[in-house]
Amino acid sequence: MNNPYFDLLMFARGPLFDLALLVFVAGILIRIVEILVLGRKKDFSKAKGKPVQQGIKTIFTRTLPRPGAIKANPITIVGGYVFHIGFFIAFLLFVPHIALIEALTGLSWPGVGRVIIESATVIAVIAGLALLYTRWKDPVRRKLTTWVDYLVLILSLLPLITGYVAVNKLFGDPTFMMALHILSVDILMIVFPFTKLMHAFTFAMARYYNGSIQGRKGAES
Amino acid sequence: MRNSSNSRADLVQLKEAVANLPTGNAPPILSEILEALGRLVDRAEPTVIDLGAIPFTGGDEKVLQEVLGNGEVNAVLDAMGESHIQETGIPGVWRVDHSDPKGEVQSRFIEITFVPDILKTQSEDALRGQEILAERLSERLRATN
Amino acid sequence: MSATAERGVNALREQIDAPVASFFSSCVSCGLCADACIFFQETQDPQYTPIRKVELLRRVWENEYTLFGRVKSMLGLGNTITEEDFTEMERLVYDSCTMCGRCTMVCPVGNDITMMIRKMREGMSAAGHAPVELIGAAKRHTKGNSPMGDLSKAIQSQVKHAIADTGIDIEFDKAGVDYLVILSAQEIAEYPEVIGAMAQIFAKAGVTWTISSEAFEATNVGVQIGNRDVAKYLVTRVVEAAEKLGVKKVISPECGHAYQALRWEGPNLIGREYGFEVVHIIELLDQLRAEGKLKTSGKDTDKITFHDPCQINRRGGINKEPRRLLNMVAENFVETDDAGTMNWCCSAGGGVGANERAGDLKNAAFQLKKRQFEKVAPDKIVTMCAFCHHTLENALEDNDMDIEVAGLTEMMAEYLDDED
Amino acid sequence: MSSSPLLPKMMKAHGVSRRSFLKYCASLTSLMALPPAMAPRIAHALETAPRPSVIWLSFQECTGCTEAITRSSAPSLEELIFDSISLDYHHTLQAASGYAAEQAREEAMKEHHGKYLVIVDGSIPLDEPGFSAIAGISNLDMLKETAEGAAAIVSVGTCAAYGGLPQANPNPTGAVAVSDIIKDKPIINVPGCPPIPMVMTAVLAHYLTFGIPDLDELGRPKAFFAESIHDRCYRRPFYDKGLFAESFDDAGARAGWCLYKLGCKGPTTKSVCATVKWNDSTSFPIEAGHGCLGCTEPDFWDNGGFYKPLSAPAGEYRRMGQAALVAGVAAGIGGGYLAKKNKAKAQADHETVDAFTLEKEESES
Repeated sequence: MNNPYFDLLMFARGPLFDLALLVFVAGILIRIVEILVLGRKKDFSKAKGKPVQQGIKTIFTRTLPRPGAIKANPITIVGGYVFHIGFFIAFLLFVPHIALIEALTGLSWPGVGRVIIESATVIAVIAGLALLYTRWKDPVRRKLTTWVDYLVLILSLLPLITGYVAVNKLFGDPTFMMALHILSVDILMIVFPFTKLMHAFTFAMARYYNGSIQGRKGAES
Repeated sequence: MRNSSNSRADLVQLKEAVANLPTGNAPPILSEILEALGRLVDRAEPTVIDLGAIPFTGGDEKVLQEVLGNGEVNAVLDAMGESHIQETGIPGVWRVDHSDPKGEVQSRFIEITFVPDILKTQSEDALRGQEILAERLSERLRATN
Repeated sequence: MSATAERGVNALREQIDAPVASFFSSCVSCGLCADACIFFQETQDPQYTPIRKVELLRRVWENEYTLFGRVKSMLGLGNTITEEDFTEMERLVYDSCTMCGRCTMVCPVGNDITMMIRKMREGMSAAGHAPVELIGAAKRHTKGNSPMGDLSKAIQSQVKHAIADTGIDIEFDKAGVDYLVILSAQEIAEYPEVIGAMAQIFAKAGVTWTISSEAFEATNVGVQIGNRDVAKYLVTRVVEAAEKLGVKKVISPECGHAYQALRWEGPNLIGREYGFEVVHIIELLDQLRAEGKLKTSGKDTDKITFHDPCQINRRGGINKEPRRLLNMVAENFVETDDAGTMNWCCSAGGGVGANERAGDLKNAAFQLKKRQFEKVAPDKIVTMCAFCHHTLENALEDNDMDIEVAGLTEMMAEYLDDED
Repeated sequence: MSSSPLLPKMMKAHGVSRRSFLKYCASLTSLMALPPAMAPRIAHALETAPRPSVIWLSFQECTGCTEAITRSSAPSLEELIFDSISLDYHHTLQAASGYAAEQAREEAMKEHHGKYLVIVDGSIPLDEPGFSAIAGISNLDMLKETAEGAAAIVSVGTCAAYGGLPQANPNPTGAVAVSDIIKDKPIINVPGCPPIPMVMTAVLAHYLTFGIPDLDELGRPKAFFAESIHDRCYRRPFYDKGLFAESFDDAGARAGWCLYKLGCKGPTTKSVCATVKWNDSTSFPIEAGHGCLGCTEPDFWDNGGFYKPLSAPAGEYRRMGQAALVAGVAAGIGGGYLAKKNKAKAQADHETVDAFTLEKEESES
């Protein structure tokens, strides 16, 4: 006799994860290397500021919004922050996840307790739903948003929701929910290189270029 | 090592503190006991409540103890591990706690009855008692002869 | 040889590099750039969301510069660009963008959207979709020596006036001097006082300078229109004149896009470093101030505020200099909201001012400035770009607002210390 | 052959008082989450169960399940209960052997046709009958034959319930579970390697008193297999606090921290090990410092390694990851090269424009 839920879990942890890892890693590298190989022309203008330093600085400083920006777009900015922070707390500080990363890379760090993880998860999901709402309701975002954007946002929320349900045994068979959780992660990894999820990696390049362009002129960035 | 044992102690304390938080299950149990007492008085109908069937922590136990108090009878059974059978300060309401030979609590009950069955000598055991006593007497007789 | 969609697409193709690729890879369509845009702010029309204005560039990038996009195109899922697409984008790219650069500052992933608009205009202009007024200006500038046509006679007479007014001699084409002064057409035609102002300040400071009779005009409609061939042609005139005279430095005038064209784009347009340095007039004045060579006496008691030209502050890095200078001569200097790096555009930069079709949008955009000025209620607005100066003056008048507008250089000259 | 109840006699012989038995039944009732009033009924059912009511078949097994029940030096009540109801046919325990033993089985089957309970431990090899046979009868035949007249079957241990260790990859004997063969009888699975003795007794008691208990989708009595070990683990507070042992001998391990990272399968394993425990409630594997292996779940041998964290990938991820690194960089360089070529071509195709060629040609009208 087989436990179909366990079989699904093993499929999600086994062959499907392998495939997802292949697509995820190779896809991301393709996208990044392709940009780097393209390169840019040497700038002949005489630099006034320090382009390289400011480029690197901007990678970090652009994390904070300009004063007043929050008032104009509270849901997008606050929701965006909370979603990202919550997502990364749940992803990177939950010990079973650390164990996964350790298995993949050999890197490991201490985790935090369940109260923090679960609060972060709940808050991130609420923030994600708020982002979804504003995408749907706000005319600016609605006009910019493609169906893939909606899909990607929903796919990003699924691991949080399924993970929470599985760990807390809210409903369904916990093994099945765990299988769904890993399945949702596999799917997220597979779509990652083909969608705007790539910003998770390319944002640093974009901010660097922005900072270095402005920095050359001695302008703020 | 010191740190980890400190944190261990902290955690054990924490664990106990959390484990002993009252769940709020004591008051409904108490009203159930009152009702059961009514049945015992009216129809001599006993009731057994299994405290293992619901979440019931040390905190809940404390509430129960505060309300019920201690009564007149306190018996210890030695039957494959100890059992404590105690009449509470409310006559007709008994605590029956079974432990295994290692002393781990196996089951906890509240019995609303005149006397818990487990206290009574079972007829099978009495029969065996009769046999044993007879044997001992005859042995004694043999020895004196 | 004429403009075609194909030529436009090819021009877009030429513009894509690693920064562009990283920008498009990073955009999450958050829409935060919308609120940074003066046109969106004043119309609340989502079509003016900045990132939407570079959609064609994005399509070329996706179709031709990504492996996955290539596969998509091969499967027939690519999104090719047609003549209609260019037509549709024209008003977004030219009428509703002053290339002010505010969107570049707020993008959370750091996309330089303004730079991509500049690139977008390469494609638009090559496809024949630049506004006719800008094309006209380009023609006049190519044939003559300024976007207003031939200003040779005008400059001669304005310099003569300045000499007469100040009693200081100004020589054309004088070799061996340190600085070459270049003006904007707007200054020559509308605000010639700046010539005398510079003459007085430089005389006091002991700065040696001249004006080229061949290349005395610094604006570059090629940069506004977004055509590097035209821009290169125009900037080459200045570079050649400056190198011929052998000056150490060229002074970029109080003009926003001229500063961009001359200092930052120019070397890349001609593909080499200059044999001279470019400084903005305000940078130079602040340097003279620091060296003690620019001294003033007395202060203007009017309530004065300062308007930051986008291309000089936000996209040019000159922020503190004008404020240090202004504080020397203004007793009652008050900043508007968002002043400095995040100042709002005068409403007509980036070629919008010349574009008649964009008139309504421009007026709408100015309402934001109007509210800001009303809040501060200044007697005088000082700026360091002749085109901002011109735009504000006209817009204030159109809106029945009685506020004087002045150039910073003139203002400094007015309070120049007379003692030796 | 007598079918009079044996348990009271055996209790008497071993000096176990009926009071002890009642106490045991009370705890058993509580364990099964049955109403406390049921305790006397259970006691009565166990005491009066006719013998032989049970035929115990052992197939591809290690005797661990039998061992678990009879492990203690002092006779436990579980042992007495099992002995009293199932001794008639049990290879390991019965006194008779050879033909006499088989005869006992056949007689019991005939006499109690349709009423007896079959307990099976061990899996059944399908590849070759000779892999496991008793008295010349293959396990398959014996199971089919015995099951035919059974009222119900209890598959004791993970081997009988789900195939267990014999079925582990590559399953050399073609081992299957009882439920893979018998489809027309109620089957109660009591998995575990071995199952907890008290759980076995409780299931038996429930069967004798009330019939087949409520089963989950894997045929396990819900009373004992509804919650995961993780849910009731005494180390759970450490999991919740994020404190994990990194190796079996580190300070964390000594401090009793969670064993998740050392491969504990508690979160996906349903059983009452953490509450009922083993060896007269002395301990259970996690309390002894080792993670749960997940022995009450199907395929537990093949579910990704005993010492790998549950969250770690279970497949060929290392090779895949390395391949992805190489392929990604190579394809990225290729893609970048194509992009550069595209740009170079565009630059070569560039038509130099001047102010007079910025307009479209007047369309001929």
